[in-house]
Amino acid sequence: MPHSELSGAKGIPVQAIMGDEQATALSQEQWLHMYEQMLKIRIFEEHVNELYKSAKMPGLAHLYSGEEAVAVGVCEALRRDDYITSTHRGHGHCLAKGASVDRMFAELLGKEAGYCRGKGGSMHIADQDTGNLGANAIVGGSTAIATGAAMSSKMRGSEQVAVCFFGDGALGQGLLYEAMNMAALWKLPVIYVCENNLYGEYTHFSEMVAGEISARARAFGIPAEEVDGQDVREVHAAAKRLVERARSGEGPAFLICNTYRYYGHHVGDISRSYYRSKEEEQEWRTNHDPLTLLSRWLLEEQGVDAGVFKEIERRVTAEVEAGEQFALDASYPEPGEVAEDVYA
Amino acid sequence: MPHSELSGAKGIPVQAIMGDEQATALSQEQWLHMYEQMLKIRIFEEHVNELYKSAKMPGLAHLYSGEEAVAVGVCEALRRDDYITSTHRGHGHCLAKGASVDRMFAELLGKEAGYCRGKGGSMHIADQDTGNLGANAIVGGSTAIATGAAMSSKMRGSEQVAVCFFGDGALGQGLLYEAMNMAALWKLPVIYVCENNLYGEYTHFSEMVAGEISARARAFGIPAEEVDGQDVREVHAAAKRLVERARSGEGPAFLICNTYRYYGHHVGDISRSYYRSKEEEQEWRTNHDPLTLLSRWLLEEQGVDAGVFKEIERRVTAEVEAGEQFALDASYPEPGEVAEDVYA
Amino acid sequence: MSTLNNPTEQVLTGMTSNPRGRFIAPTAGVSAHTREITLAQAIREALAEEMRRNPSVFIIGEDVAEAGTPFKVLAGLVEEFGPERVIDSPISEAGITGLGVGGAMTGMRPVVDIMFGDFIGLAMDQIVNQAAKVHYMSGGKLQVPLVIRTTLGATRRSAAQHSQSLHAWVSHIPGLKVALPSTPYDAKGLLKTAIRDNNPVVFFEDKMMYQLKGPVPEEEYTIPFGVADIKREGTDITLVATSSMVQVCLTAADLLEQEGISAEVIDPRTTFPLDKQALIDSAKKTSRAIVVDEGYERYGVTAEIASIIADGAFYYLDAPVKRMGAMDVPIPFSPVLEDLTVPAPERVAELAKTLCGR
Amino acid sequence: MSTLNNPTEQVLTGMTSNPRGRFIAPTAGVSAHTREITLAQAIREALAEEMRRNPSVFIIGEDVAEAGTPFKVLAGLVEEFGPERVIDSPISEAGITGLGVGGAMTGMRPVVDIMFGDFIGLAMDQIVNQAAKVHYMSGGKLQVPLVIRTTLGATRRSAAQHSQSLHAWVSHIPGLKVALPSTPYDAKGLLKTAIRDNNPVVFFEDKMMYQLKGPVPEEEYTIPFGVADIKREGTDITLVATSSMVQVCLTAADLLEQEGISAEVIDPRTTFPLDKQALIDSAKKTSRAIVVDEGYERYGVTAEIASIIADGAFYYLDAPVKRMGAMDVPIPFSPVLEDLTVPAPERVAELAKTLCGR
Ligand SMILES: Cc1ncc(C[n+]2csc(CCOP(=O)(O)OP(=O)(O)O)c2C)c(N)n1
Ligand SMILES: Cc1ncc(C[n+]2csc(CCOP(=O)(O)OP(=O)(O)O)c2C)c(N)n1
Ligand SMILES: [Mg+2]
Ligand SMILES: [Mg+2]
Repeated sequence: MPHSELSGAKGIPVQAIMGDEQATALSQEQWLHMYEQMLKIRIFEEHVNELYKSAKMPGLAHLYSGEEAVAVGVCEALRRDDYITSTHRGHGHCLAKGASVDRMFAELLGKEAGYCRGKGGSMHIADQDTGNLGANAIVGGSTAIATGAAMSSKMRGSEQVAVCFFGDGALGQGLLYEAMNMAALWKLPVIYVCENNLYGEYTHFSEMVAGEISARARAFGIPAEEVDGQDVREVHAAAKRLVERARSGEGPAFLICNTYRYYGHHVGDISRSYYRSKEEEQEWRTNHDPLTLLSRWLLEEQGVDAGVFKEIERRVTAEVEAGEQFALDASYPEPGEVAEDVYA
Repeated sequence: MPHSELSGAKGIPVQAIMGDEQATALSQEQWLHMYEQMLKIRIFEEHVNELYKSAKMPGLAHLYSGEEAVAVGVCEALRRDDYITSTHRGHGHCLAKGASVDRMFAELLGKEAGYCRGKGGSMHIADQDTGNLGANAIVGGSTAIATGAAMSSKMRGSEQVAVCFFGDGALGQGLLYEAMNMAALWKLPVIYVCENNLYGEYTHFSEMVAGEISARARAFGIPAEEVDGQDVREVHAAAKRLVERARSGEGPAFLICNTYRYYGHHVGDISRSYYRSKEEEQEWRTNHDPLTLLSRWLLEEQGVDAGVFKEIERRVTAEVEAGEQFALDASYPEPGEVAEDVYA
Repeated sequence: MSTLNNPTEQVLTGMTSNPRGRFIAPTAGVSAHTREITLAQAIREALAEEMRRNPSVFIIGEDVAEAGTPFKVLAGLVEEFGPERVIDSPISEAGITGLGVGGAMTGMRPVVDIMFGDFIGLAMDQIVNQAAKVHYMSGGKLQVPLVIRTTLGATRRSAAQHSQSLHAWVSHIPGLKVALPSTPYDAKGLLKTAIRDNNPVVFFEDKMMYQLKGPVPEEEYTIPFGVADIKREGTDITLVATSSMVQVCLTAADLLEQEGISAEVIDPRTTFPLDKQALIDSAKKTSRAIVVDEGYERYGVTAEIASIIADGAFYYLDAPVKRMGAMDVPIPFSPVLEDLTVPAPERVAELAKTLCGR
Repeated sequence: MSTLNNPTEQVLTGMTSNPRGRFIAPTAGVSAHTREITLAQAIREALAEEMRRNPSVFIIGEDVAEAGTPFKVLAGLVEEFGPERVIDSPISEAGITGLGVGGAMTGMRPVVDIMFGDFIGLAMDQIVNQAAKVHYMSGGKLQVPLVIRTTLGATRRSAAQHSQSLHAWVSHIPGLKVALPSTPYDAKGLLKTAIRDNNPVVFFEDKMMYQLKGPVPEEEYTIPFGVADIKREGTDITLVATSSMVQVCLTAADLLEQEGISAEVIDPRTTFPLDKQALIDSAKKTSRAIVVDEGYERYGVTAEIASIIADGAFYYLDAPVKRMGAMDVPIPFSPVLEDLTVPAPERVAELAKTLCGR
């Protein structure tokens, strides 16, 4: 189901508008929607990898595969006009917030039809229409921007919440602490979502992060929660709670999602044995895959028919393939555009 | 007693070289030395204020009066070759670490005989001979420098400890957290001494600091202690413990000293009622004065004769007055020096 | 003793007897209804007017509210607009700049106060990699209507970390605009323009000039960016001067007049957009030029402007274009040294005489 | 497809078929015992030799140890020197720079690795307000023998925050030295000099040039700072080129030769200290000059050098000194746009022809 069809239900807490029974019924649809969103990210990223390998994509890209439950679980707790800021590993956030694959592919290929007219590329996709304030290639670079968006929302009384996605690596950037301090002081509606995928580039997070991650938020009086970032139900439940808390004026929160990237730091990082083992990778793929975890639960405990997943996969694959073809066929920007958009 | 006469005793733990009785005896001498050091800072700062008011000092200065127990309590726990980094409010640290008043006055007046040949001024006094790596006019600017000095000490195996003095205002600077993270990761011998004097310029710290100060260190796995910064005995005991811990390789520590500045943010800040009350100032001066607290204890519980304090005061006053005169008589740098010392 | 500060000064308003200070008549746009106000008042008026006009404008910075900044420039604003719009922040230059960027991207028009220009080093990533690039990187969709107000200028006896003029850094960066007023009139008109601009603008105020008085109309006005202003007309030599150096050059022009040399003083007012044509035209007219700016000389603003004139007026120049910036040394504390580092009227006049063959 | 990256590339070593790449013979100091090595190898050799020579030299940065940086420039060093001297840090550019300053002040000689030059914005306060000023502020007592190695250069399809050449910022600051090598030979000799220097040196490597090969002697050598190198002699026009632009200008010189124009290509190698005399002398000889640098053009390195030449060679110039920097736009991702932003040999040659009246 396309993202927009659910937006009404997402805008208003489900239980508030219908009885418990209906809520469960809609929930199943919601979970299937989340499955679809996660699968879209997964398949999208596989295509990105192929585009790289076949030399059709300029530059590099940082794939989100394996971490889909984080972006989707969080973004499904948001209104369309809520804000997110994203990272160099941002395709998942962008899609989860509602962007469409065709214009994303176009952006990755540097085409005029891309979300940023080809000027941003993989590391800078922004989509104002879905509240995506942009991916950021400076690690930690958007922590204050998200906090500023939350301040703006509070000033304008718009009840928008801002979510700041960042990796474990961004815990090394002082800016995060400056931003969290102000968010806490002024009770800003911002959720800091720390995607701990165990590595920053080629270094394990334990070599870069002293102490406890959650304590770093609590030190500023910000409540912190930690969830299994592979389990979209867990992520979503926590996100929903924290987002609603923020929306109702109770201030910022910090959500640690433990997760794993299946591919290398970027598409070119294919010999990884010097920093992590094949066994570790296999263990995550086999026992902690977000798609498998959700589909198994829906199949086994929610009685969803296996055919439903096939149908979703067919639909998503078609969408992604069509989007990719759209982008391949699209034209490059005109040379004159290089000097446009420098100033508003 | 001039600082240098005690340096032997300070270099080696007192108890290690003599019996308990003698230790107490020397302790009294040590306390008197600390009293003298604190008094020297107090009288020095009063003269600085007068130099400002009589238009003999260029620019402004941030007086340390009221906070003397912090600098002295901490620095008396250090070896002469241990490092400190200091702040815009740095005269106290500088004197406590062993600098002499004459060359400090000369620096404040922009004279050639100053510690920095007149190039640094109040906010940049450095004194390599006593391990003072310099005052810093960038709030929080020396947090990483002190940490780097600790790293250097560890690399060189010199067993030097670095103390980083900073105010509550520096808690707003992200650099502090970047530095603490690395200090914790690598167990560096650095002590972060947070002088919480309740204000950063004209704003109360509670408006600038969310959560608990001590939690900000603990979040990085750094042990934090909090002491009455007006009680030099408390400061010194804690500093000694933490410094020895760091020296023996057990890593960084964080020491919060609650204190108060008697004067304005700088010498020109004389109408302060819009940000703090006269009553509050009076309360600190009356009931929390570090000199009074120590002298009363020495008088009442250690049986020190009142005449001793008179004698100290006479000596210190003479020293400060002579130092000031030295500086007033000293010559300005030659014009050609402006282009010297840019490169080593 | 002129090298020392005024001992009764209670706030950091700069020297009351600013050695560079002198009355400057604005050269354009002044109506009959003018008053004499200080540059600090002009800034305050611009902010107050724009905050009344547009509720999305707000101020954030260290000690901007009750204290009205250490320079007292913002005194009274929190009383009118409340602490929700005049926000005292922690000492977090990078953080407040980033908050400003995020606020600007989402419907607000933040004015971020960075007390001393020396501190922009702390915020350079947010200014340069974020604010300056968001509009372009998003293909023109997102905008960052952000103003960063900060200061420049030495001779305040504040030493190496509180005296720099670092506007060359941001002038170098596409996506930013940079304004640096030299009179109360320009300050007010340019700041209002900055606040209404949909791009990030870095606005440099000379901290030594806050008490400088000048005529400012009662009526509302703005000054467009990219329009240089001839502060004094002349025929023999062009003195291009920015910010604090405008007064230095006006004084130099007085000195030169006594020698029979007619100097034109022209102030670009914004380093970007830069009114290249006006600068070139002036140099073509006079056939000689000196560019004076308080930033460090090497790789500084004087280099850009000098090279533009040397190129654009190549066939008209009777002498090489000369530059005077701050001496290339960290700014020393000692007054006897510090005063040597900043271009002085006598030195400008001396160089001008040489160029004119006297 | 030349606008795309090499798909089999596994590390960020830059394009293997660097469009700017070509063999460059070092013009001086090469002995009989030379080998062809890449610029990355030259850097690595310089570091290894200096680390062997002086135990106080160490490296700190993100992914510098086992990973040997994303560009693999440091591969193998941790194996020889251990993790105590090749230190993987958290992602804390300001922090590691500050640690470097503190280490340098207390007896060590740190080499801080800032992966992309774009990230120096995060560390500007530590570089400029601390490292650059400590020696001066302390009246000459403290020293900061610190090297900051970082990168510059676009056309890697890395977009606006990973492609900038920001060396103008640090060149502007007294107290810093700035080196930017254009060949493996220069890279090795200059880096060894940087490490032995008792001042903070910011060392910019063109990330697209790491795989460029060139002759480097087996024997030890250093290259003094402040000595420009004529990469190609010529008589009709001077092309001043830095870093990545040296090869662009050498190619342009080839093109010009076909038109009968003899271009001299001169590389200052350090923007500070700057060998002004050599640049002026070259322009005096040829009577025409273009300055080419990959930083943003406005208020960039080209402005300083052009204005120095326009002044110093004023009476010898037959045409205005021209400048070519990167286009004044944030660097776009799309290859068709990005390639337009960097000076290309054809455009340099075109401009040179115009200046020479062809
Ligand atoms: C300020 C900054 N420093 C360094 C880099 C280079 N870099 C890009 S991604 C990355 C690792 C980030 O790790 P993490 O935040 O955990 O995100 P992940 O890649 O694991 O999703 C680094 C060091 C950067 N982009 N920005
Ligand atoms: C980075 C930076 N921002 C702002 C300032 C201006 N400033 C000087 S002192 C000060 C307050 C510092 O407060 P605190 O750290 O508590 O030290 P205190 O003055 O109370 O000793 C400020 C904001 C500065 N010097 N550096
Ligand atoms: Mg990670
Ligand atoms: Mg304080």
